Amino acid sequence: MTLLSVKNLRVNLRTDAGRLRAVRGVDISVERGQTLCLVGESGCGKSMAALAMLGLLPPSAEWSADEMKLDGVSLLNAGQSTLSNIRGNRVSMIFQEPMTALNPTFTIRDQLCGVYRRHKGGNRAQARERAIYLLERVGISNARNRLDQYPHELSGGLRQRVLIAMALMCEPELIICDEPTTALDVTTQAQILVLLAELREELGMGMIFITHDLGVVSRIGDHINVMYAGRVVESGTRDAVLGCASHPYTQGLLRSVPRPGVNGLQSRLGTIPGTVPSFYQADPLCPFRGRCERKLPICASQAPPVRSGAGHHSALCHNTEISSIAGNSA
Amino acid sequence: MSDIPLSGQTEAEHLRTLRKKARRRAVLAHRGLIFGLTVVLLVAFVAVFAPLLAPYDPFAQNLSLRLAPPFWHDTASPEHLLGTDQLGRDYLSRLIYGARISMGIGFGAILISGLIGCTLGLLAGYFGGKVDAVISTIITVRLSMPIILIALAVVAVAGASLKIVIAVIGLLLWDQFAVVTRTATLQVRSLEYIRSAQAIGCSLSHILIREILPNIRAPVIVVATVELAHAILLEAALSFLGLGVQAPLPSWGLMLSEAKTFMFFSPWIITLPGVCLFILTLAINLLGDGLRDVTARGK
Amino acid sequence: MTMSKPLLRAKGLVQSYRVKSGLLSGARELHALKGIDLTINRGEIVGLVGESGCGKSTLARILLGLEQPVSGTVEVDGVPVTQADKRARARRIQPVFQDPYGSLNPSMIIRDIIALPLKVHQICPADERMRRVARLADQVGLPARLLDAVPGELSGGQRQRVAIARALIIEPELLICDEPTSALDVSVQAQILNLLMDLRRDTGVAMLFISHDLAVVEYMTDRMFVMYLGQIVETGPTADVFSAPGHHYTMALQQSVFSPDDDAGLPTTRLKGNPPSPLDPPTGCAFHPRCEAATGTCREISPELVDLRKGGLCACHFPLGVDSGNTPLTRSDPHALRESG
Amino acid sequence: MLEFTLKRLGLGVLVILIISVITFILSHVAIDPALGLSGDSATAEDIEAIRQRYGFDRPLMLQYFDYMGRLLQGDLGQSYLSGRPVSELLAERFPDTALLAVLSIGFAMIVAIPLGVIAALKPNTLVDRAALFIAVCGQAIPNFWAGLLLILLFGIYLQWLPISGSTSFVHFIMPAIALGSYAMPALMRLVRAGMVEVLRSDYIRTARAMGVRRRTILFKYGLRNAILPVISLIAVQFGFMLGGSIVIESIFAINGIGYLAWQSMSRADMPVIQAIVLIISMIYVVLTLAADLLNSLMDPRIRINR
Repeated sequence: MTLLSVKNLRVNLRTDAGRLRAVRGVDISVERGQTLCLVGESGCGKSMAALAMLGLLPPSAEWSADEMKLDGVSLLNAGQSTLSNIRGNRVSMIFQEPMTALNPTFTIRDQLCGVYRRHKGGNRAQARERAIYLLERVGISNARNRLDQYPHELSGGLRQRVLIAMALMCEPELIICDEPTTALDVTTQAQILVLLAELREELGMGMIFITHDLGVVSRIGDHINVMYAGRVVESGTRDAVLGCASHPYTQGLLRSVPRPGVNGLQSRLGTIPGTVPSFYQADPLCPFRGRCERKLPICASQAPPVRSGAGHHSALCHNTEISSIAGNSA
Repeated sequence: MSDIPLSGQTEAEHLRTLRKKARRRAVLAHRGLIFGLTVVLLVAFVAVFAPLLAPYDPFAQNLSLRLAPPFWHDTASPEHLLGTDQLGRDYLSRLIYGARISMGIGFGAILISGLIGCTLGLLAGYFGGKVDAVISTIITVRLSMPIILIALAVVAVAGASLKIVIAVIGLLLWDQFAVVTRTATLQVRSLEYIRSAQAIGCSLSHILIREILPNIRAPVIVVATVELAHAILLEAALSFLGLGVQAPLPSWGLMLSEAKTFMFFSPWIITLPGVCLFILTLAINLLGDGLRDVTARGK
Repeated sequence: MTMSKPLLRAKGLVQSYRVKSGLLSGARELHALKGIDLTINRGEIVGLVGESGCGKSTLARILLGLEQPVSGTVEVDGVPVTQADKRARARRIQPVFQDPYGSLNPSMIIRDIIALPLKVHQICPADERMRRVARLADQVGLPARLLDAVPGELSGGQRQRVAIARALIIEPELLICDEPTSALDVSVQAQILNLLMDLRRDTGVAMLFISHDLAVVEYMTDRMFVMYLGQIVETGPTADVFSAPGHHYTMALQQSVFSPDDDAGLPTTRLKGNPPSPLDPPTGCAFHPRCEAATGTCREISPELVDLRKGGLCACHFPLGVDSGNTPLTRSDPHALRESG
Repeated sequence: MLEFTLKRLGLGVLVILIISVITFILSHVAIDPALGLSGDSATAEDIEAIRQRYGFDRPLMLQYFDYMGRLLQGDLGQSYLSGRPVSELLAERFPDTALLAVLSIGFAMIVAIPLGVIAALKPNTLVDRAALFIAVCGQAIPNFWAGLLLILLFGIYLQWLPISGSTSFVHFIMPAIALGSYAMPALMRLVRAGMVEVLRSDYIRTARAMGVRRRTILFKYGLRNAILPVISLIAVQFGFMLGGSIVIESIFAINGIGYLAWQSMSRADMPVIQAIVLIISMIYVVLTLAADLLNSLMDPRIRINR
C-alpha cells in the first residue's frame, strides 16, 4: 500500500497584495523504502506542500486536498491532536537551517529524549539509550558527552546530524527532508546524503527529499517530481526524468547546470528566458508558457494535458512526447 | 548583448502597485494611526493658532467669577464654555495655550535628544569596538540615573524657565534614540551595500548619512513618537511638582497642580487638563504604534 | 594574455582576529589567513575555492582594502598599495558580493546606485553620467525601465546585474566576485555566469572568482586556487587541477560536485569526520584529520607548496598521482630541512 | 560565566563612579555648599569661615576624593535643613518607598504577564486588541493624574481607601496602582513580542514537527525563552519606580524618599538630593546586574563560553 498519497493539494497564503497561490494542485505519492524528490527553484511551492502534509503551515495559510492518506488512513479531517501524535512519531521532518532549528536553552538530551518520551513513553534510561544509539549511528563521536551539550556548542554539520537523530527517535515510517544540506559545506553535504540514504535503507522508511539542486536529486532520488509555479510539471523515475526529460522546463533547468569538464570559453550555459508568472492569479493554463521555447498557439487557450509514458513518467505539456524507455523505470 | 529578455516586468510592476495599494489601505484601515494622526495635527494646529482660537486672554483674572463650572453644569456661566479656574481665568483659553507649552516643549526636547541619541547610536553602531564600549557606558550611566530626580535637581539649581526645561528634558531623553539607532546601525553595517560603498571609496559622512541613516529611519521615527509623549508627560510632571513651567504660564501639569486643592469641590478642574494630557499622549502613542505596524508590514 | 607584470600580486598575506572569549582567559587568535601568495594577470579569471571559514572572504576584503592584513603586501601593477590610496585602489578593483538582497541600498533608486561610483570619483558631469548608466544597464541586460525602481522591486538576478553594473561603471581592471551566484537559483545563476563571461570577452576585465562550488569554478576560470583553513593547498591551471588533482582535499571537493546525470549513484565520500574549527586548527597538515592518506608525518609537519607538475603547486606530503612510496615529497620533510638549512 | 560576572561587575562600578562625579558636581560645583550649610541669616564672614572649615576652598579634585572617601564610609553628608546626617534620613524613609516600588512592580507583573501571553497566543483577536488598548492607555495616563482620579473615585466618592499617609498596607493600594500602571504597558508589550517571536522561531517549528504537545511548546519552550528579556526589563522598571515615586509620594503624602526628595528640592537641600540620586542609581545598577546574571544562568548561550 502506498505510504503517503496526496491528491490535488492546494495551498494559498493570505498576503497584503492578495491571495498568493503557492501550491496549485499537486499530487504526491511515496512508497516505503523509496525516496521521492520534490525539485524546483525558490518559490515553486515545494516547501509549502511539505508543510501542508504535516499540518505545519503558518497561520496565514489555507489548504485543501482531494485526498491525503497515510498508510491508507485519511488525514483530511484529522484534528491537531491526531496530527501531533503522528508528527515525530510516524512522520518526521528535517529542516534547512541547522543553526536555528534546535532550541538554544535545552540540552541535546532534553530535546532528543523529549520526543521519544512524548510518543513512546518509557523511562529516562530507555530514552537515553535510544538517543546515544542514534547519535552514534548518525556519526557523532563521543555521543555520551554530547548529550549534555547545548546546541550552540556544536557546528552546523553536527547540529544537522543531531536533528536527523531527533527525527529518527521514534523510527518514523516517513521522513520529510526540506533542503537538509543546503546550508552545509559541500564536503559535509556528501556525508549527510550518504547517511540519509543508508538510514532510509536500514529502517525501510519512505523519504520525501526537497531540494533545488538537480545534482543532489541525481544522487539520492528514486522518483522525481519537478515543480514549477506551484505545480508538478514533470514526474517520473530518476532515470526517466534526468535521462529523458520531457518538459521544456526540466530540459531548461538541466541545460543551465555547469557540467564537469566544460569551460565557459567553449560553451555557454543554457538559460531560461523570462521570470516566474504571477502567483496571485488563478491560471489553469500552462504556467511555463510565457518562457517556453516550444510553445504552441494552443498553450494560450487550453490547459496543458498530462502526457504519460511508460513507468509513471508524465509531463504537463501540450508539446511533448514522453520518450523514456520502459525498461528503466521501477 | 544580453540574451535574456526580462519579460517578467509586468509582474514586478503589478506587485509594486498592489503593495502600494495595500499599504495605503493598511494606513487608512489602521484606526489607531488615523486617530493619532488627526489628534496630533489638531493639537498642533491649536498650539500654533492659540491667539486666534482662544476666546479670552489666558492670564486675565476675574476674581468675582472664580471656579465657574463648565457648560454641562446647571450653574455654568454662559460666557465661559469650560468654566474658570481658582483665579477666575477662562479655562478653555488656558487649556488652548497649554497645548502650546506641551507641544513646544515636547518637540523642542525631542529635537535635542534625537540629535544627541542618533549621533551617538550611529557612531557606536558603525565603529563598534572601543567607540561602542565608551558610548554604551555613557548610555548605561544615563539609564542608571533617575530622570525625574535629575531633572528636578537641575531645574532647582539652574532655575525654572521654559528654555531650561526644554534643555533638561532634551538632554535626558536621548537614551532610547541611542539604543535603537545603535542596534539598527549594527544590523545595517554588516550588509553588503555598506561594504560596496566602502569599496567604491565613499567618504565616512556619505556612508553614515546617505547609506545608513535613510535605512534606519523607520525605528527612529517610532522612538521619536514614544519620546515625544514621554517628554510631554515629563514636562507635566515637573510642572506638577512646581519645578517646571512657572505660574502664571498655563501648562497642563501646572494647572493640575494648582487645581488639586479644589478638586474635592470642583472635580472638573483636575479632569480637564488631565484629559487633555491623556488624549494627546494617547494619540502620539497610537501614531507611533500605527507607524510601526505599517512599516513592519512593508518588509 | 600573460604579461611580464601581473595585474595584482599578493605576497605573504597573514590575517588573524582576536576572538574574545573572556576577561581572564584572554583573547584567542583566529588565524584566518596564514601566508597567502596569489597573482592575477590582466584579463584572466582566477578561481578561489574553499568551504566556509577557510578565509576566502577575508582574502577578498583585504584585496579590496576593506581590512588591513597583519602582514603581507598587495601590489597592483608592481606597485604596493597602502591604506592611503584607498580611492585609487577603488578605481581599479571593484567587488561583486554574494547577497543580492543586501548588496544594494534599499532606499536609493537603481540609477543612482549604478552612478554612485562615478559621482564619488567625480569622473564625469551629471548628464554624461546618466548616459553611461544607461549604456551599462543595457550591457548587463537590465531593462531601462528598471532604472527608476528601488531594489525591493527587483528579482535576485536583476539585483545581481545591478551590482555588476555598479562595479563596472568606473571601468576597473579587476572584479572580485565573492560567491556572486550562490544565493541564486540555477537558471538565474546560468544567466549571471554567461553575463560575466560576455563581459570578460568584451571588456577584458580580470576577475577573482570566489566560490565553494567546484563546477562553477571549472566553468568560469582559467586558473584556480584551493584554500583550506587559511592556506592555499593547491593551485594551477583549472583544466590541470581538474584532470589530475594533487591534493586529497581537492579530490574530495571534486567528488562533492554532483552533476545531474541519470546514472550517478550515491556519492563516494572518503572524508572522515567533520571540518575542524579555525579557532583550534590541527597540527601539521591542517587536513590530516580528515585525510585517508594521512601518516605520522602529516600530523607533525605542515607541508609547503611544491611544484607538482608544470605550472601547478600542491601542499601535500603524499600527493595523488605521484607514487612516492612512504617518503614524503615536500621540502618540509625534516631531513630535507636540515640539509637545506 | 565568572568572566562575564566580573566584566559586568566592572561596568557597574564604573557607572557608579561616573554618577558619583555627577552628584558631586550637583552638590559641590553647581551651587555653593558653604552657602547652603550656613543658613539664610549668615553673614559673609560666617560663610567664609564655613568654607574654610569644610575645605570648600580647596581644589575640586581634592574635594572629590574627600567626598568619595566619606561616601565609602557611608557618610552621605548632612542635610542643610534639618542638620541631621543624610544617611539617617534615608534609612528612615527608605522602607516606605521600597514597599511602594515592590507593590507597584508586583501589580504591573500580575497584569502584564498573563495579558501578554494571552495576547501573543491569540494575535489579532478581541483579547489581543483589548490587551493592546489597556497597554496604550496605561502608557498615556500621566501617573500623577491617575493618582488624583483614584483619590477622587475611591477616596472621596466611594470612600473605600484612605487618601493619604503610609501607616498601613491599605494606604499603599492606590499609589501602587497609579505607579504600576505606567510600568505595565512596556512589560506587557515585551512579553507579547517575545512570545510571538519565540513561537515563530525555527526551533518551535522543529518541536511542532516532532509532535511536541502544544502545552509543552507554550509553557516549557515558549515562555522560558520569552521571559529572558522580561527579567531585565523588570529590573529596569523597578529602578524607574524608585525614581518615579517622587510624584506619587507627593500626592499621597507617603513619607518615603521621593517625598523627602521633593521637600529637599524646593529648598535646594543638595546633600539630600545628591544622596538620593546616588542611592537610586546604585540600586538600579545592582538590580540590572542581578538581572543579567539571572539571565545568563537561564541562557546557556551566555553561561557556557566556548
